[in-house]
Amino acid sequence: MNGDIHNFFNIDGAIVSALSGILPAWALVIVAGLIGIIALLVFLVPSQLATIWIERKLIGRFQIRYGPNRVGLFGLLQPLADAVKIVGKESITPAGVDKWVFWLAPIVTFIPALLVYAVIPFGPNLILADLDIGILYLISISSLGVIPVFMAGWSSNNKYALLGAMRSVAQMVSYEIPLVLSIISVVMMTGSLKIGEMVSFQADNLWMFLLQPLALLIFFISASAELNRTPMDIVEGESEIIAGYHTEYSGFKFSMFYVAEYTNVLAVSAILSAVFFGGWLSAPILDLLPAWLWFIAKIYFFFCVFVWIRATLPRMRADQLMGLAWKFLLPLALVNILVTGIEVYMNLHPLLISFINIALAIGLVAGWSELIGNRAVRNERRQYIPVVPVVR
Amino acid sequence: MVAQDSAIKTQPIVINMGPQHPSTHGVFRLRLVLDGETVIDVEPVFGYLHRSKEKLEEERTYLQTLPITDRMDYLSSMTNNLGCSMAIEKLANIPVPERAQYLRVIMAELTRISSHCFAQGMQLQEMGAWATPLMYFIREREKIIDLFEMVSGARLTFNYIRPGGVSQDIPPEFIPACYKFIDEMPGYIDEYEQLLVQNEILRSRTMGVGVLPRDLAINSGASGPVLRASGINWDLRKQDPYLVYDRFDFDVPVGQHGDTYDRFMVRMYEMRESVKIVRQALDQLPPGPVTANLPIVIIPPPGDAYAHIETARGTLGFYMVSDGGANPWRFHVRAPSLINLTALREMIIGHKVADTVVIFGSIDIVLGEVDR
Amino acid sequence: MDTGTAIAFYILAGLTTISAIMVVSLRNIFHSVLFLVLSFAGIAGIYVTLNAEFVAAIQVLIYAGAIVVLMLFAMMLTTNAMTEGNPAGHLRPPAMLTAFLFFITVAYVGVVTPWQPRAASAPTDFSINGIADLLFNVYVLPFEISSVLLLVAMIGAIVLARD
Amino acid sequence: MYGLGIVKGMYTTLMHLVRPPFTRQYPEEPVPISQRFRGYDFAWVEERCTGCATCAKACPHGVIDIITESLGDNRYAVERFDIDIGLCMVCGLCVEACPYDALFMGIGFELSSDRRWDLVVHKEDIANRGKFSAYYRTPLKEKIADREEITEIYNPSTGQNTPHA
Amino acid sequence: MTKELDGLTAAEIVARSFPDGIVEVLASSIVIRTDLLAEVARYLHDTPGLSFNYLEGIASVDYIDYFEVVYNLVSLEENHSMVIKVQAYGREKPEVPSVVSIWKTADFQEREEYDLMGIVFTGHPNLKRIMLWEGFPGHPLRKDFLEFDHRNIAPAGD
Amino acid sequence: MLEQYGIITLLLVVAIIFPLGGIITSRLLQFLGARPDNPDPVKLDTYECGLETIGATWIRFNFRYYYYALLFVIFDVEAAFLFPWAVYFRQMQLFGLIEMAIFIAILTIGFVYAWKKHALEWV
Repeated sequence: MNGDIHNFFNIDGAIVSALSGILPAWALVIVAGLIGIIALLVFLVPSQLATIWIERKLIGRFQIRYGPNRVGLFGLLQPLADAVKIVGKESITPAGVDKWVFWLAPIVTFIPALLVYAVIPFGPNLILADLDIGILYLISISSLGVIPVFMAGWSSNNKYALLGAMRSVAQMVSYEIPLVLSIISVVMMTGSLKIGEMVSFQADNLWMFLLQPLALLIFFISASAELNRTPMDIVEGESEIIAGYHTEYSGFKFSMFYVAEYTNVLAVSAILSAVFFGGWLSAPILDLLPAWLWFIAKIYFFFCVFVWIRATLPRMRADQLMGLAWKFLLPLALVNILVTGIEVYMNLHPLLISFINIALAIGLVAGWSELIGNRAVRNERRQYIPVVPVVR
Repeated sequence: MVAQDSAIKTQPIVINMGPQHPSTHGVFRLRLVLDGETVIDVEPVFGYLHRSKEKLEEERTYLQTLPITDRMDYLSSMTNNLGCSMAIEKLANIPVPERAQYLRVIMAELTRISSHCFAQGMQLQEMGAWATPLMYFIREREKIIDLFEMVSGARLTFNYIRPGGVSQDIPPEFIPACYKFIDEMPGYIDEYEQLLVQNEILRSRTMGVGVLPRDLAINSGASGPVLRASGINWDLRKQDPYLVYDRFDFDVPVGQHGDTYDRFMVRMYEMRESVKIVRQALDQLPPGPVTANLPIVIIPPPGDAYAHIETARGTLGFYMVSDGGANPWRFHVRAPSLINLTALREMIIGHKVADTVVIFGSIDIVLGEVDR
Repeated sequence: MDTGTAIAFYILAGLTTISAIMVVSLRNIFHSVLFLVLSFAGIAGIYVTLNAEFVAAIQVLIYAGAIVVLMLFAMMLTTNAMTEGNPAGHLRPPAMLTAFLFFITVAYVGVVTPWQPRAASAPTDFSINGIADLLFNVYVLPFEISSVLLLVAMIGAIVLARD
Repeated sequence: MYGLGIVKGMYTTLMHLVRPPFTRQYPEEPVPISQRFRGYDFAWVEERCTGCATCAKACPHGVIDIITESLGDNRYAVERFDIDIGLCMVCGLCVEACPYDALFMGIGFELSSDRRWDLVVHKEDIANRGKFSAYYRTPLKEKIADREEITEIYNPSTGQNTPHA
Repeated sequence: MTKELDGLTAAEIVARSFPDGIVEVLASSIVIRTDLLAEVARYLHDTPGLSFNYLEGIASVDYIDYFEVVYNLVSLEENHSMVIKVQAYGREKPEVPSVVSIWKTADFQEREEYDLMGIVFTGHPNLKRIMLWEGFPGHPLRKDFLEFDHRNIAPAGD
Repeated sequence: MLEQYGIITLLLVVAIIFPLGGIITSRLLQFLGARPDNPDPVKLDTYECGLETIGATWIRFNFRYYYYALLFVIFDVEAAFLFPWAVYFRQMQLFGLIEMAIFIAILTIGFVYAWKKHALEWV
């Protein structure tokens, strides 16, 4: 296990082994870690700019307009220009705020966003810290994400910000449970919490989205709720509560929330592709590209899916969102755990499990939503012809 | 100090939604009192855009009042011109040539489509759909505005319909362009319905939300789609036909529940009906003059007149009093946007903050008309 | 315990202690809650130094994640305590007395206890499998009873808060 | 089943992704402008203008400022002809009112300025620009032709229509 | 087609219950006694066959000598309409009974007329300015309201 | 294993330095004059749609928010039990399955109770 550090990256391994005679052991850890972190930042920082550009451009094209196209070719330099602009913006700290918390919140918001990347495997052994508790670490760290949001919302001394913060806590509280439970059913199949081993499991068997379609659905919905993106962006629903928890933020401090949001989206895309879509595994035939490129390609694909959803759907209401989590996702996740337990216990063939689970997912989603959903919302076909003539 | 208020009571939180708020259609203010997220009281406050239009009109000649009516309901200025012109015609007994009446119908119905397009788009925007439906709807609205620019030369404040007819005849290229538009439009409406109408999020956000009961709708003077969504078959184009509306075959969509979804759908169907009317009017368009021969300054005899029309927002009425001079003595506007707000309080109370903007958007007001 | 771990332990222990002192000494409840998060995180770090990473993760998940949320909501139920701190009341003398007695007890236990690591009986397997083995094979009944405890907590909360 | 409506909506937006953009790249890509467009780009024909100030009277906001000098023989020289396009609301009533076809509105609209007083155009700015407005008016001849067809004419004193002689 | 009841018909209808309630019969409207407005309105609203359940609009006119408030009533059931007017004398505090209890729609419209024309609707539950702010000097739609000095007007408070 | 946590600590340090460095850079730009800083009372006002705030912001909220936190804590604890179970489940076979089924069933009773008592409705 300790050997993982030394070969998580070939160059890294080479440097570390070259230095191993010179430096003490703890310094080696720091060198290895720093190289890994730099590699991670080399991926993350350009990805920030790229995702912002992709989101704006893609949403523009969904809305049959051009999107950014002024700065640079196809507007490629637009995020850079935005970054330069936002650093030069005046930073306003309103009079009534709780200054310390107000300043700390944008810094703290970055910590969970970045820390989750420690356990994401970008390739076989291409992982910063291959923890035994992999996915549990990830969930624990991401559960901290609510604290900076509440810090920002509470310290702003602004009613919209406070409402946004309250909503954020409630939403995170509601969606964390189905998220965790959906992951548990995956863990039951793989028998390990390590994300790397989950990917290896998918290499031996089917990809997880075929084995656990219901878990995928629950995870996808819960994760996009945790990300506060449409249709679940009640935390910053601009038509209701202005900008939610970051209403009072401006300049660079505001941009930290923005950056953290995109970092989180990428992280969730990464988890989605690692846990459910085979991580670094290539699609069956196309085996030419290196593993990490496959993984990054999958991350970007899921990012585009998030953009697509954002471009299409209206926002849900806070109580409907909570209802979805507690009344729909949570029972389904519990059922899924039981069914998966029985399947694993009976040691069924993966293909059979996949078949059963897909059928079960469709049946459960359809049946349960019909059972608890508002039937009028789903089925009512209203007539819009003059039924009652008012005038004689 | 200790334990004197140990009972866990909620303190109401007072929130201003507006005047500077992303979803208030201008500068409108809702003073909400919240318990958690539930609205327990609401008070609409407006007047931020008050420009004293009624006073301005009193100082202008009858012809000069028209450009000012353009700026009341700036999303449907053609119908404002129409209502004002009809009141002046009634006051001064001015005949309107038949071709002008048909042109007025075409313009009024195109205005209805464009206004509804904007209303629907903004409604979705307020539901948080991130501008995509808005962009789709604005695409159609722009096509109508192009048509209007073709006839009147302006894109927002048209000043086209005048007392005695319209300001000028349509250019020859208008008719094919308009036919092209009304041929395309039903397809686009289908597209919107595919995008929106069966969307579960939209349905659950709107169904049963902001119910305006039938009796309250009548009693609070609601008009237009708001009234019809509450199940009242009252459309001035049918019940009190002005212009040549009685010559066209069209239906008036009427809802049954009076909730936000019905208001949304009534507008959706009205767009289809308007397309039908425009097509019939274009087919029947007679030749002839488009304006009555009028002196430069219209001087009606003393008296008063009230004319009302059905605009996209409801019953727009103009009450004019003449003292026999060149300027109106009194120029009163019955603004549908203002009066539809009367029942807003009853519609909002008990719903969530997020519903507030949706209900408010479903009334579809234009602040230029509320405040005048 | 090697030097690096020892350094980490002392840093974390200091962080935890200082945060804990701040939690009780600050007048603003929200600041206290934030230091509580820090304190929990420090404890999680100490667990890590003890090779108990599963417990550390649970510490973060349950305490820093869930309990703090409970604290936040509880905080939102208070009013002016948020900015002005708790008002002094007639419960102060008994509270001080209780705290003093508790301190005496803890101090006594601390002084009397022979601080020798009892390596023989301490659990050595901190991995998830080890914990699971203990939890689901050895301590089955307490595990099941804990679910009853949770059930009682849930129903009790609902019953209490509804009135 | 729940979710089908959402799927339909997602399909609709996906189909829009491959459509060409609807918006125009304004400064590079010229916007098609109707021939009747009423812009701020006024044009004024000095020879035709008699200084009667009908346009100034027709303007609802009174943005036209005319000062004339008598030349005798019932003729006037226009000394000053200022239009404050900062206040103008482009209703076009002045152009319609002009009995001599001396004032026009052009299709130009890119006339922004940093200072309010730069928005007042003087007669030198708009006189004899050579490009007459596109603002459509029935030519005078057609008007007369129209009038012959009219059988009734409105009589403001009685408020009734009387047969046209 | 909405049947517009002319002055004579309207007078006949009102006179059935209020023989002395009519002040003047005009071509297309009637002027009724101001103090009887609420009763007449209630009668017009409630009587089957009339059921003027829809108050389309309230307008007020300043005739220098007196103020006139014009009510445009429509019956959505019978599809007929009628115009009644009341007159209020006195420039200081012209008073007209409020009809909010009969038609809720009168709420904002009466407030608007109060704000801009200065007619006091007695019995209105919430008669305060609607377009302008409290403390605005005068009522701008009155004919004697000519000019005001912007500098003397207090900025809009909450 | 601790080495990996050392790396995570490094990452934590980077995660703090990154935004802090940005804010400090932005601050430095202000001293260099590249970033404006013109505070005035109106600009520093709390945003309340252009009006002054009515009443206090930090007030007592509806207590029903508290249910959510309580339910969340309980289900989070359940999830914490589920993790070791899910990993160890294969070794325990049927016994483990039944064990957890009972555990979940008992909690489901509470969940159903909460549902029936409308504790899951958001206000």
